[in-house]
Amino acid sequence: MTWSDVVTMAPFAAGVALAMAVLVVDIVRPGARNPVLAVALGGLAVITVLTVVTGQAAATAFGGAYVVDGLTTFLDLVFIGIVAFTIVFAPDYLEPRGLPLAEFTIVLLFAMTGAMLISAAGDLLVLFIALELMVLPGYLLAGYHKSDGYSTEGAIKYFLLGSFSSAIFLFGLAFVWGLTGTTSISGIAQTLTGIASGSAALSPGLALGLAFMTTGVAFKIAAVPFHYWTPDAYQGSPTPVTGYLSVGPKVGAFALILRLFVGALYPLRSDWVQVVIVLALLTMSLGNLVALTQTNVKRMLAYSSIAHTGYMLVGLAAYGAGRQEGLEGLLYYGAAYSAMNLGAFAVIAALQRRAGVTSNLETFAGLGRREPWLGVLMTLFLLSLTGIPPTAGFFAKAYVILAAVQASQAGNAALGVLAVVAVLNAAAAAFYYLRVVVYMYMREPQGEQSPLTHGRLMWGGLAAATALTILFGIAPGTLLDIVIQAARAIGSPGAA
Amino acid sequence: MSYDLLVPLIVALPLAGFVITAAIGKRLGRQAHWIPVGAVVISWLVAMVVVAAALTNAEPFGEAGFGVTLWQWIPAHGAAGSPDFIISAGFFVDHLSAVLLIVVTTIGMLVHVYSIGYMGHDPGYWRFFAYLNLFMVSMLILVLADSWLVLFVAWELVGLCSYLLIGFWYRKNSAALASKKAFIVNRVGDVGFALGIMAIFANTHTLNIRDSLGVLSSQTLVAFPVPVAIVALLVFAGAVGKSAQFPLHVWLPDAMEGPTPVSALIHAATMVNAGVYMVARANPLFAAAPEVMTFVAAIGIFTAILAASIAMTQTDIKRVLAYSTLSQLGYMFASLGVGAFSAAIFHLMTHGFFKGLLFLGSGSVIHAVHEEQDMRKMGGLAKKIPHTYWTMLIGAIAISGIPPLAGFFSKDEILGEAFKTGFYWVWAIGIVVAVMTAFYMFRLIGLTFWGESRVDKAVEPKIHESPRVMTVPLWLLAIPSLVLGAILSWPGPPLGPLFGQSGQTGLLAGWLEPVFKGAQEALGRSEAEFQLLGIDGGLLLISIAVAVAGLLVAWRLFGVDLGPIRGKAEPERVRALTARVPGLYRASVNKWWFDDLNHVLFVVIGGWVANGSAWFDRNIVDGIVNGIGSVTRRAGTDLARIQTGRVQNYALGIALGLLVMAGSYLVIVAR
Amino acid sequence: MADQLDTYLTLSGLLFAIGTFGFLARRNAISMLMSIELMLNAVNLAIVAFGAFIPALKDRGAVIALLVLAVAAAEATVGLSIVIAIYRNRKTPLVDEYDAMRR
Amino acid sequence: MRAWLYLLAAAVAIGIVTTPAIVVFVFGGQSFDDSLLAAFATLLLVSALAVVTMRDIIRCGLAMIVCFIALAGIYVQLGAPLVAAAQAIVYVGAISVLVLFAIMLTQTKAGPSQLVFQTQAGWAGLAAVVLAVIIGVAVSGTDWPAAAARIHVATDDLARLLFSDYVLPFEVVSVLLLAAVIGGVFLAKRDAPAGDGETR
Amino acid sequence: MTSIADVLHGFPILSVVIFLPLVGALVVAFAPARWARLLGLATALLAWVASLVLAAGFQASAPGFQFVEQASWIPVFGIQYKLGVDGLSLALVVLTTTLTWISILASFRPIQARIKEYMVTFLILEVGMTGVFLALDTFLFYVFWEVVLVPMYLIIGIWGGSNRIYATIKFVLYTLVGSLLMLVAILATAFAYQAAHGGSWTGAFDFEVLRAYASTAGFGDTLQLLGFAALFLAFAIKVPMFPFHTWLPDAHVEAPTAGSVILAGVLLKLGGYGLIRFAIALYPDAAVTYAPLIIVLSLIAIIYGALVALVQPDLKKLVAYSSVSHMGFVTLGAFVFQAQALSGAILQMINHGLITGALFLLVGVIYERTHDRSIARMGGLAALTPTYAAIFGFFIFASAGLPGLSGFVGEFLTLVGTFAVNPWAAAVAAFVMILGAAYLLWMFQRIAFGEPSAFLLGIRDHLSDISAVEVLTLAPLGAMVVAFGFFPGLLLDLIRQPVADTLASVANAHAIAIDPAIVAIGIGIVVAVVVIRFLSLRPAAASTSVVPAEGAG
Repeated sequence: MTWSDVVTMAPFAAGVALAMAVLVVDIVRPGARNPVLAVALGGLAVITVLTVVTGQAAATAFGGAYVVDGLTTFLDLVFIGIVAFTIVFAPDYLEPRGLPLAEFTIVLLFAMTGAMLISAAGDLLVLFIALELMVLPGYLLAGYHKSDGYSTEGAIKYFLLGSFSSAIFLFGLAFVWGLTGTTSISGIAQTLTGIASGSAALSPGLALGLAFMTTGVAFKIAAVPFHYWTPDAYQGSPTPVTGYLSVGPKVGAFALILRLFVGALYPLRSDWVQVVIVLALLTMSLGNLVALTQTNVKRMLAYSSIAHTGYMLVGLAAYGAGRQEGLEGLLYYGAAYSAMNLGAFAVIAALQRRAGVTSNLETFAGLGRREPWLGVLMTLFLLSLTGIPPTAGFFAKAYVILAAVQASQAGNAALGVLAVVAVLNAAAAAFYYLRVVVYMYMREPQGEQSPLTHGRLMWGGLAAATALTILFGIAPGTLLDIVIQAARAIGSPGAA
Repeated sequence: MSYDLLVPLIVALPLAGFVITAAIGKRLGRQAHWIPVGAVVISWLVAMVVVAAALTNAEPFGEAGFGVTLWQWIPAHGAAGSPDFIISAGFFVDHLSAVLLIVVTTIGMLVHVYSIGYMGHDPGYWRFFAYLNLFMVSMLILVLADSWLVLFVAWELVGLCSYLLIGFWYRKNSAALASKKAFIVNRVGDVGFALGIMAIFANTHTLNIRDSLGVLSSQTLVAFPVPVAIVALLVFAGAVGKSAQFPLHVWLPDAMEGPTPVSALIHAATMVNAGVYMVARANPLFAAAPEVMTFVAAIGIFTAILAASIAMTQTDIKRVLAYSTLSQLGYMFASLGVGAFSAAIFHLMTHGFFKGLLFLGSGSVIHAVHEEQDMRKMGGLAKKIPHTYWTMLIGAIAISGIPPLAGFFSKDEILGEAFKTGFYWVWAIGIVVAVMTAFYMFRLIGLTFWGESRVDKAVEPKIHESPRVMTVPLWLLAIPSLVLGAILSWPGPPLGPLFGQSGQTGLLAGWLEPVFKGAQEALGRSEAEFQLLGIDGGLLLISIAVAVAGLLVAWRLFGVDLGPIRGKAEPERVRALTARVPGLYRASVNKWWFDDLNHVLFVVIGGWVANGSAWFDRNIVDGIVNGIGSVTRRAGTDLARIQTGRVQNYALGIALGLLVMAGSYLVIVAR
Repeated sequence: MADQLDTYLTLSGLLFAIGTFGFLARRNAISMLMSIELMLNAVNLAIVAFGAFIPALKDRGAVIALLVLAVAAAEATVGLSIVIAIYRNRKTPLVDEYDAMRR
Repeated sequence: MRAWLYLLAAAVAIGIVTTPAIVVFVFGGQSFDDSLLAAFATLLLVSALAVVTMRDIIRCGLAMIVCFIALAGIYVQLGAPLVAAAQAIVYVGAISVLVLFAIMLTQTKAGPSQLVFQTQAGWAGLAAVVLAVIIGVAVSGTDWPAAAARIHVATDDLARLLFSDYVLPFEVVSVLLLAAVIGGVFLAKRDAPAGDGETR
Repeated sequence: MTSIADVLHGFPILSVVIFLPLVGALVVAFAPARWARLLGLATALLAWVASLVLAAGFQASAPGFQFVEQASWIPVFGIQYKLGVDGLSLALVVLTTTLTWISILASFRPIQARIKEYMVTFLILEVGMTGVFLALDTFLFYVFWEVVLVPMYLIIGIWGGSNRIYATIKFVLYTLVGSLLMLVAILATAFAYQAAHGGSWTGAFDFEVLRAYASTAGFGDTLQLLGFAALFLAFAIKVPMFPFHTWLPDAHVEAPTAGSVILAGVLLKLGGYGLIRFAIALYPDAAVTYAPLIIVLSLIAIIYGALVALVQPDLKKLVAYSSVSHMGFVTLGAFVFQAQALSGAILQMINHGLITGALFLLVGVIYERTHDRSIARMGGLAALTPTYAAIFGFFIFASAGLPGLSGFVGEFLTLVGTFAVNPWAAAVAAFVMILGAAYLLWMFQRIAFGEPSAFLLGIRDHLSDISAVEVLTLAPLGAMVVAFGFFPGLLLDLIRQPVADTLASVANAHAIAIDPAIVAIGIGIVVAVVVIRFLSLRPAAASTSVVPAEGAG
């Protein structure tokens, strides 16, 4: 470990340090809220700066196990944003329920370091451990409301299935190591290029390894038919955690996919792209169809997040079929989805500031009257999730669809079908998103309730999420440049 | 004043009257008639100036007529090879329009004046005059139009006015129904007319009436996109609707729900003649399609006898007159069909006056007996309302074709032309109709004016003659009914030179000769010398004889009270006669069941189709839409079932997914 | 036999399958946890076997196995804490009775 | 009486484990390595099966310890004594104890008498068998780039590797353990009862 | 003397027209609620004035788009903020701004709840509508297209009738299915252009560039067939064409008066506009290929809409189905590719907006007083509220295509043009002259004539005649109906150039050969769906329609 290694991995290290720092703060001033928030948010700001600074130039450390490139920087920023939003939105939910903010923040920061490490991993072993570092805190967070049966039930389901999938993933990983003789991503890619070019055959063992790894990853992104954990874990988790779970581990898992499938397994894309197409089809359709029948908004958003995974997979499929735009769309989608979905969950969390408020649809009845601003913001986020311009969700969806259409015109007709199914799904999705709007504006509230009061923190967070949701929709240019840079870091399909 | 201004002024005056009355008429109350009536009177004066100039071929009219372009109405330019569709709103006055102007403005004016009295107590007084003025506007545009499309506009506008006026007493359900029926049935014909206009445009690339007719009749070797016969048929469809010919005749009797002046003006004297006018106007087109002309004649003469047969048994005084109108219009179409265009216009004119007279008279009668229209509740009115009686009697004689009244000349000319052009069947049926006409008219007179009074005892003492404002127009109409026929058919001096004519034909025929010349030539008709002692005389005698025969039969059955000639009505004999031909009688009373047929066709079957469509829309079209929705939701519910809440089930699902995944990868490898 | 990679890998596969079976079939949360440990150990066996037989991996297998071991330990920690937490709420370790959330 | 039964059971167990070893020794080319492996493998699989099938969960836990020990044996045989040692320490020493603790903590009186298996146990078995077959097929169908001979790794080499090439994973694992401990402690510790089950 | 065009030179008048209501919406949102009405109206009037200024500065004789504003938006894909106006869009923009202020004025009394939100929503709706008409970038067009959706969804859903949620969700989902497919088509087209230009995105979303490309090189057959189908579906749903029309009656019935006015007056025009501007111009070959099918559907819509309207028991439903029938002329006229027909189709769009808008206002007037729209319960309105009945009658005849009023010109031009190409189609379409008169007059007879119904007499105290404000909302429409009836040249001169442009793009188009097997499969699917639906009907679902007591003829 050299000094330059440390400098290169500074954001990650800072993340770990920040978690420790919060721990220390909590030990010094137990139960205090503001110091924790100040340290956490300040620290995140520092990490942001570090990320941007270190991201100026591509670099590697630890003999290639840690890679910094455009993708790393982009994903790190997304993760930091997700965590910052989650921390901002959490107190309004946690405090009325007597849950400490400090442990929450610490665990969350650990999860963030895991996700950041995934985006920087240049080695499969690092990748695996980073993945575990990301998901283990997730299990803990899901069960964070430990006195609540739903929270712990969600947690144990999430944990058991997550561990199961980790084992599967690891088993596959082992076989890939064994057959390629290396744990380095670039090394594996080299070996596989040889196989793809025909100089060596793709052995059954390697195929088995790939299958197991695909399964494990598909589980992490909640692709159908490996999605079962999502609704239960999301519904059960404390709302800010649900918000985090729906975007953090998802983007993290996609980062894993990018590093693994795009980085290491790209030579075999003609094999896995078909799997991705099938997964995308199933994921979109099932997510949306089941979401149609939900009466609990959190559970509904859980299914919707499955559907959004499907849309992101469309981008991946397009990339696999040879379109760089697929990758860009996927990344853009990730960022846009994070902003809008966190916003939506933030509104739910804000409503649940009053303990005892469920996330059932009835909670939203007459919200537009009771809480006009929350109603407007929720509407905006839901419209964005639906994909109505001029919001982030629209442009993101348009982006992946564009990629799919391009791929289909380049000869892969299945991608065309995928694009059409995607838009039909989007139309169906409008039904359940708009149903919430129906409740908010077109139903009378059940009984009068005094208006809620929220701190500046919550409003500031919501304002930021709103701004991003609109900004990514109206002026995608800035983010677009970053995304294209990030996608280029992995390499364009033409070059590979 | 230049004719550029005068011609539009004819239309503009009533238009102004309409606008002003519509805007402020309500506030004028009982004085609301001044503006509209004044407008029509001035309009009449202007029209007469124009007519005089036109018929004397004065500058700028000449023989060909004179047109005024107001503005470019529809400038729809073509593109990519299609022709320009540029329609100018403009007027055109030639001899034919001039003749029609006489009828329209004169009768229109008289009806306006008459209405002052007739509608005097109606709360919708101002409204009535506004509508009447609007009608005048429309009818004058119709007569003056120089473009097919402008003609069509007026065609529809008169339909609108007819609708408004029939339904004038809108609180009466029957009136509301009748007005709607009139409009819709007219629309049926209008569709044909509209398509005809489109066909004309497709063929000639112009909708100027003269230009297009010139092209259509030019017999060019270039095949038209639409055969001329089809064009003629389509245009004729419009005439059938507007002039209430079979099978679109059903609306006219119902239209009697409107106030009587309306029946006189619109449904007897002017609007229903529009079809005749239009076919006459389009004579070159019809001349280019002789087979269609035969069809026109057949429709016309069939309508004539059909309507006459119904008129014989109706008891509502206005309905009798309505069927009579149908019948007479049938004559006119028969005349057009056999190529006797000027005879048709002749009959149009005379009929306009005497039928207008009859209707106004019937209005006066109805007024007298307190809005009773059933002739069975009249009788013996001759003494009580003498002006009405005498004028109506003149009208009845005129329509029956008794010389020397107007109807005789025109009807005889029609029958004579039919015979001479070889349409013997038209002639034969026409003769039968003539008998029937005389019969039902004197049945009407007999039931209404002669014999014992059957008037309601409560009303009986209150019967009174109508005010001067109503009787004067009656007499003013009676005069032309008496003499117009003779005047217009007068072949030589002194009338001819007065109007710039010198020919051997009648005055009217002379006027119209330039209009119909081309068609006559195309049909190979030549104007034969009138042979009083030859064939014409013979036909003439037959006409007179049958008219008299009908008249006598009516007298015999329904009585007569004409000074020396007296006879009592014999209801038993009537009953016995009808009992002898029960089928025919019932058919006549029930109007040959046309209303029932229409009910079945349009209300029952049409309703079935419409309801079927609505059912299809709701259950199939919308059903599929909603079905997709519910199938989707059902799929969602079913799929949600795999989310059992049990981790092991989930794990099994994942394991199965893993197996499939691994299996498929292995399959990929194996390939 | 003992000097063939296939043997160890097959053994590893069998162990993995047994673990899978346990995970799918057992009702008790802790049984399921133990099944997962079996599966992780199956992986470790494979890794060590690879380390022993594949030249390029020769020293690394053991290292990786050690790291996996540590990860498994962390996982077990988290898992057991969650099990204890839910046991407090539900008073049963039987996972298939945790089905308050479904559909 | 009971002691005899235990002895009998032990004898049967030893028999089960040794029989394959003997069979392999006799029919498989008289290799000690092979027969040792056969013994360990049999022990491994039988104890693993016991883990997933036995009714009493405490015995399951004990069987798991046996299973791990057998595995450690195989590691030794594979020339990875350090891994074997770690296996013994971490698994047998730490995790198993942890598991047993958890069993104690969560044991209900009705526990053992309840159904061991899910209703879907049959399907689970089938899936497991298919999985095993697939893995077997894949393994046997693959040409492994096997070394001429087995390589024995020295512990110091290993340590060197751990702190050079694998320093990053090593560090990260420590972070992971830290996170797990902090979170685990929070979840497992008993709080003053606060809040109610309302989060849905 | 400087003309208005000179003054406007370089001034972003189009952006002003589009975004003025947005500014107004923000002002309304932050102003006290009691000012909402007046501020909303003031904004709408300002936007109207702005559009009139635009119209005054517009030069009808000049070719191409005017007042073009162009700014890079998403440079990576060459997506621009590009606006421009030609005669077609100008006419529709002025229609939009006019109907908007009329609708807002007409909402003053009926809308009492949440007036502030209402005004904001309405103004945002206007942004979307004018934006759609003025966008010259396909992506921007799509954005505005979707912007329209949400406010309308809220207007129906919040301020609508009892079954509003069903209606509004149906409206949104239906529209969304179409529009999302349109998005795919837009993207595919852009990509095809990009691929044909060496991977350069410049111009790939620029409508003018794409149109020029489409009429010279042209897009590939498959793209044309699929892309056109997608665009057509999106626009046909909006129009709405048979068989995609069933959302319309529901939406109309549930929408508040102003919502119905805008829905009928402007939203349906979006579909017609899209077909004429985008679908035909971008995929001329496909347009020619599909034209027979579209003509047949149009004819069905014309006749079928009228037939179904005949037996509707609800005033708004009747007018809604009449819209289906009337809008059939638009699609018919657009797809016979003939100058007069296309001009007529465009005129028909404007006229339908004016007339049907007015009819919905009138229905709203009576609904405001009776809280009922069923024809059966009305009767004798002419006696009770004579002025109202007179105005209603005027628009009834305007709707029935009475010559002299604007509706006639559009219909007749469409028919003339159609006749020149296909007389049989014109004949079938002309049949609606009868049916149209039948359902309109029958309805009018039932509500206005006869003795006043017991229901109306029962609420006679509330049954005031039409108020001055209500007349004020209708007067401009009536004036325009008359003005365009007598001087359709005002519009025809305006759209002459766009018509020529549109026809020029199909001038050299050729029909694409479609495998008969595909056609057969398509027909088979449709038939199968219908049959399945038929078979799945339960006998209990019998018709509940009114059997006409008496009908036409």
